[in-house]
Amino acid sequence: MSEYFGNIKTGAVTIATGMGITLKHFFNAVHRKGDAGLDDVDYFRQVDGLCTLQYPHETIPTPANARYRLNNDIDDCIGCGQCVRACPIGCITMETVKVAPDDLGACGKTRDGQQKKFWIPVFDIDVAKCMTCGICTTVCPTECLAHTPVADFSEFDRSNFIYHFGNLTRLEAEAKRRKLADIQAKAKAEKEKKEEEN
Amino acid sequence: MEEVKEVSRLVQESTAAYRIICEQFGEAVSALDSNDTMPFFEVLESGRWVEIALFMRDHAKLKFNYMACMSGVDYPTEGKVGIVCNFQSLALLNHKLSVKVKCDRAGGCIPSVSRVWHTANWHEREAYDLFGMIFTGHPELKRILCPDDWEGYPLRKDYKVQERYHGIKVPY
Amino acid sequence: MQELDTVGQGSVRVTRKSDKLVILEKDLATEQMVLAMGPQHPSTHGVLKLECLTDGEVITEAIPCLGYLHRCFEKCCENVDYPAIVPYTDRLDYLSGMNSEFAYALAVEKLLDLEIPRRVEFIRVIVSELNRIASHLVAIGTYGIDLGAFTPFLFCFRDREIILGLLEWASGARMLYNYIWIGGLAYDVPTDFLKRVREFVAYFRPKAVELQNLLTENEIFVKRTHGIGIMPADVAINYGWSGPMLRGSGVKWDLRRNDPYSVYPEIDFKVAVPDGKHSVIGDCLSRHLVRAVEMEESLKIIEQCIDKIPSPEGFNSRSAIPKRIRPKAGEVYSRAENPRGELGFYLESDGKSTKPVRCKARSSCFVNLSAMKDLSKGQLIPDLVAIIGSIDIVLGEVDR
Amino acid sequence: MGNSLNAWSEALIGFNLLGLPLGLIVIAVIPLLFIALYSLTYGVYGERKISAFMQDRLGPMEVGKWGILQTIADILKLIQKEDILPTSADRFLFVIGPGILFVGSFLAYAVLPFSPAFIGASLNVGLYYAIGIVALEVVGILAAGWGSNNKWSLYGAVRSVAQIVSYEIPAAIALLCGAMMAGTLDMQQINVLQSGEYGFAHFYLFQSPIAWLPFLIYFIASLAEVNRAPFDIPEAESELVAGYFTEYSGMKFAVIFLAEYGSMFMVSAIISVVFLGGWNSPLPNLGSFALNTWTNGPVWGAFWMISKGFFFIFVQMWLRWTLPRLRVDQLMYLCWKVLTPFAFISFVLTAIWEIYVP
Repeated sequence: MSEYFGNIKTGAVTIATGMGITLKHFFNAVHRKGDAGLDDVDYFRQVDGLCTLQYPHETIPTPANARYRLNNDIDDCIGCGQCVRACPIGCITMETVKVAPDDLGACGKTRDGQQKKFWIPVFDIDVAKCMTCGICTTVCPTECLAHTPVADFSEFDRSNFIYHFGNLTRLEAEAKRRKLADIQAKAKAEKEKKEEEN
Repeated sequence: MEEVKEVSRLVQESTAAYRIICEQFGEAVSALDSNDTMPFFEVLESGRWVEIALFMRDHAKLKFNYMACMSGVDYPTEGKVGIVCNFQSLALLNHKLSVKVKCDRAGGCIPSVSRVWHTANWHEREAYDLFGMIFTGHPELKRILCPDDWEGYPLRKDYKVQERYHGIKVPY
Repeated sequence: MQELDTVGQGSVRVTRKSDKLVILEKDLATEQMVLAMGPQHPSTHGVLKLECLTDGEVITEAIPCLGYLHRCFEKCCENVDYPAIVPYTDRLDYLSGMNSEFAYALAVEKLLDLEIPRRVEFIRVIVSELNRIASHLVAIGTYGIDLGAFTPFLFCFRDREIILGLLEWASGARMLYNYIWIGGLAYDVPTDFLKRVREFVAYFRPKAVELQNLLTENEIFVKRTHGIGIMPADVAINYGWSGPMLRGSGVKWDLRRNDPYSVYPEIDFKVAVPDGKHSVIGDCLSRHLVRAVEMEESLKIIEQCIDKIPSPEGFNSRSAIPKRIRPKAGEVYSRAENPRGELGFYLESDGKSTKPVRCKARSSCFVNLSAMKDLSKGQLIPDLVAIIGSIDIVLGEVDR
Repeated sequence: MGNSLNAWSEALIGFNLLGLPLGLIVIAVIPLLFIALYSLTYGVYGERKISAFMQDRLGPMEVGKWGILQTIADILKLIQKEDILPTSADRFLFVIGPGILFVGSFLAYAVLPFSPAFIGASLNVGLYYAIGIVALEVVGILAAGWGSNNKWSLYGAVRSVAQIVSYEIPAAIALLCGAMMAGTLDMQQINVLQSGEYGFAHFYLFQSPIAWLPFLIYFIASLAEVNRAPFDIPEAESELVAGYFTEYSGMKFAVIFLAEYGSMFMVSAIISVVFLGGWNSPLPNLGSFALNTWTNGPVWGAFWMISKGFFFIFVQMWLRWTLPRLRVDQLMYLCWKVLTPFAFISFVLTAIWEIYVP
């Protein structure tokens, strides 16, 4: 019998405690936690009150080192292809054309002064496949491939998720290829000629 | 320094445990591979595996009551598939030992120890699912992760994925 | 008084009245009903399917059907390099990615015999304990939902959100971190990180008390979980249970203590086991209480780690990472204490390739769930929900 | 006051247009409109906001200022939804189920005194009728659950029937205590008997030292009768997906929802009529501040009645967002082993109080 009344008593007391807690939160709803980022000094200043944000209008700031959308700065890319090999899921496709010797100037240099030796007609990243592991960015020698803190990049069409970073159009690439082939053929012919002469 | 001592203790304990098993079963088990990372022995007569398992679980100086893991492994060079079991005497003697049991790739059988350790039930189903060895005496040996009508055993080294599954293209 | 008993196959209900049998109901044919619970059911925590054979609301048998989230983790691992497996391990137990990475890194480091800088070890412990708290918050919160209490769930997620923010700050991602690398870390933690973690610990303590008052001590919650799904210790060990599940059955077994790795031997913490006063040992409530106490212990571990961590001067988080990871031929089975139990990795290397020959993840949920058939026998449907909730499964880890 | 009692409703009954008893229709439409409006505003939007604030969330914010128009958007969505009729369902029961449910919750509004001048039907057995008509909901739930031909629905329906039928006993006995104190079953009369210049002191809750017990018992039992948490086991979304309305969609679903909110207000109104003076102002006359007199009257009456009802609905929501759900057997334990004995005790004590204490 005492257990019976004890149960009723603990039931009533614990239910009242719980209701007290929810009521406290109900009245705390006049405060808002706000969208302070973790790097703000007073991140933990307001601990009570509403903690959600209205997403598109207010956002939690993403830290600068956040790894979300993959971006390639093609001006710095030397076309080494390490990222393609490193990617565990193969979401990067790359095609390169060797730069003809007289085009080296046109192809330019990277930011730290390294001569680029490849045209990159195709540098496609399928960000729908990308799992933002960041392995490609660690192998990149020029640090041109990087994850940006842009987290929200939804699309209506799946094909829009394939980001094209190539620095040549298809026609240009064809021209460069032909040019290279010509030069190579010429060089080969010259070499053969030389050999014949010898 | 401490790391090395720890590892050597592991090997010592495992060796001691192995000796007891070896005394009992002699020819049925291979010599202990006393490496630093995972000391193991192999059950050569796979037909006696359940007997060995029961002995390992119940012997007063072994008490391997806890099967931490059972992994199916493919050995294409030997033409075999097998299981690697990691045992520990949990909360009792705390020593560890690993056991390998192998069988032929084509239609090979390993006796099931799911009645010795309940946990082996699902591990064996998983090994069957992915490697295709038959566990004789298993209460319900059917696929667990793949669908029941899947073809082939995915974790074998020579596995070729099927083209279509119920009209769905498989390699996407 | 009247005495009821049943004759035959439940077809007639009779009562014995002073040596005379009186037929109460004829042709009372009862049939067992097969109830497919899941894969789309609110309380199977993902895509688990339970085939329940029910007699009224009583479950005669519940057979778990898995594989709806099978992503061939092990096959993937055989095709990528050792460091590239790390992001895949995040996706095993997606609620505690750090712990999974930690377990995997430990396994490969054991195979490579690597020496890890102390600061790396401490940071690893801090982030994985933070992740453990986050994971337990999800476990406790969703357990509340399973039992019908919605509010604690959102309180839990509010606090988990802060942890995810902290981990994002450190690693760059919120759930799938790829932070703990083989032999080191992707980056050192940000400058103010440890200070903010300390603030979080101070913030979280009163919130945990509030959660306890709101959910754990609630009489309805206690009544729903007390004495439900009891698992005796020896059966639990035989089933290969680990983590909070095993401790809930009263076995004082914690890999951080009993098979110590990293810097855990230097840290003082308590292995939580139920005392049997508030709950029956081995029931759902014990498992819940173990998780609640473990959060508190994790806070203590974090505090101690912040006190002991070496200074960042001259520290390079990638200094110990080998250029090319190609372990010598051999096998290793290494494990770590995950929020859900023992996460083990069995790795086999042939010594030639940079890819493992075999990489098996021994997932704790998979093993814990295998006892479902025994646990659910003769329980009511609401109790079945309570039991599934107390196992705290993550289907990503069960199906791999 | 006696003359003005039911004045509006009597006038409305006599209101004929072209031989049509338009007044009767108006009387029926008023509660219907009330249910619809209140469920839209307070029921849906209010519940969402209240639950959000209790859970540290913002709640609906997008549609209109502070999301006020959210329910309009919801209705538009519900209207557009396909009205799915499962092929294996029992068509008749499936369709009739929500209808019975709604009618069941709506019929009791006939005897609710909304103000000193308005009551749909001033029955002399009003309270008895109100208790009885609630039981009609069981039929609707059973029809919906059985007709859906879904195992979860069936579970929900069977649970619900067991629950509602059981909880009617403590609920009825608890109300009987109130009826005993009043000496009448006429809802309007019960209200009249609780009016007086000391405001709340005349309410039956404060009229006897044990009235809080039937009050509490009825409140708890009424939660179970309208399937609100912690007794929401017929719809228990974590166990039975959605219980008896798993298969419903579109407007049928909306009707079930409306019926739920309808009965929520109904039980809240009954408890405030029987124990808290219904349309009587709780404010006492303080000397020259005749607060009670100032705040009484037909319009004030409607205000007090509705705000008392809303207060109890708030408490229902508050409980819902605090507590876990009971199990079926615990629910029955609570009913038969706790509430029913205590209801009997309070019944006897009230009787003694009424007989021996003037």
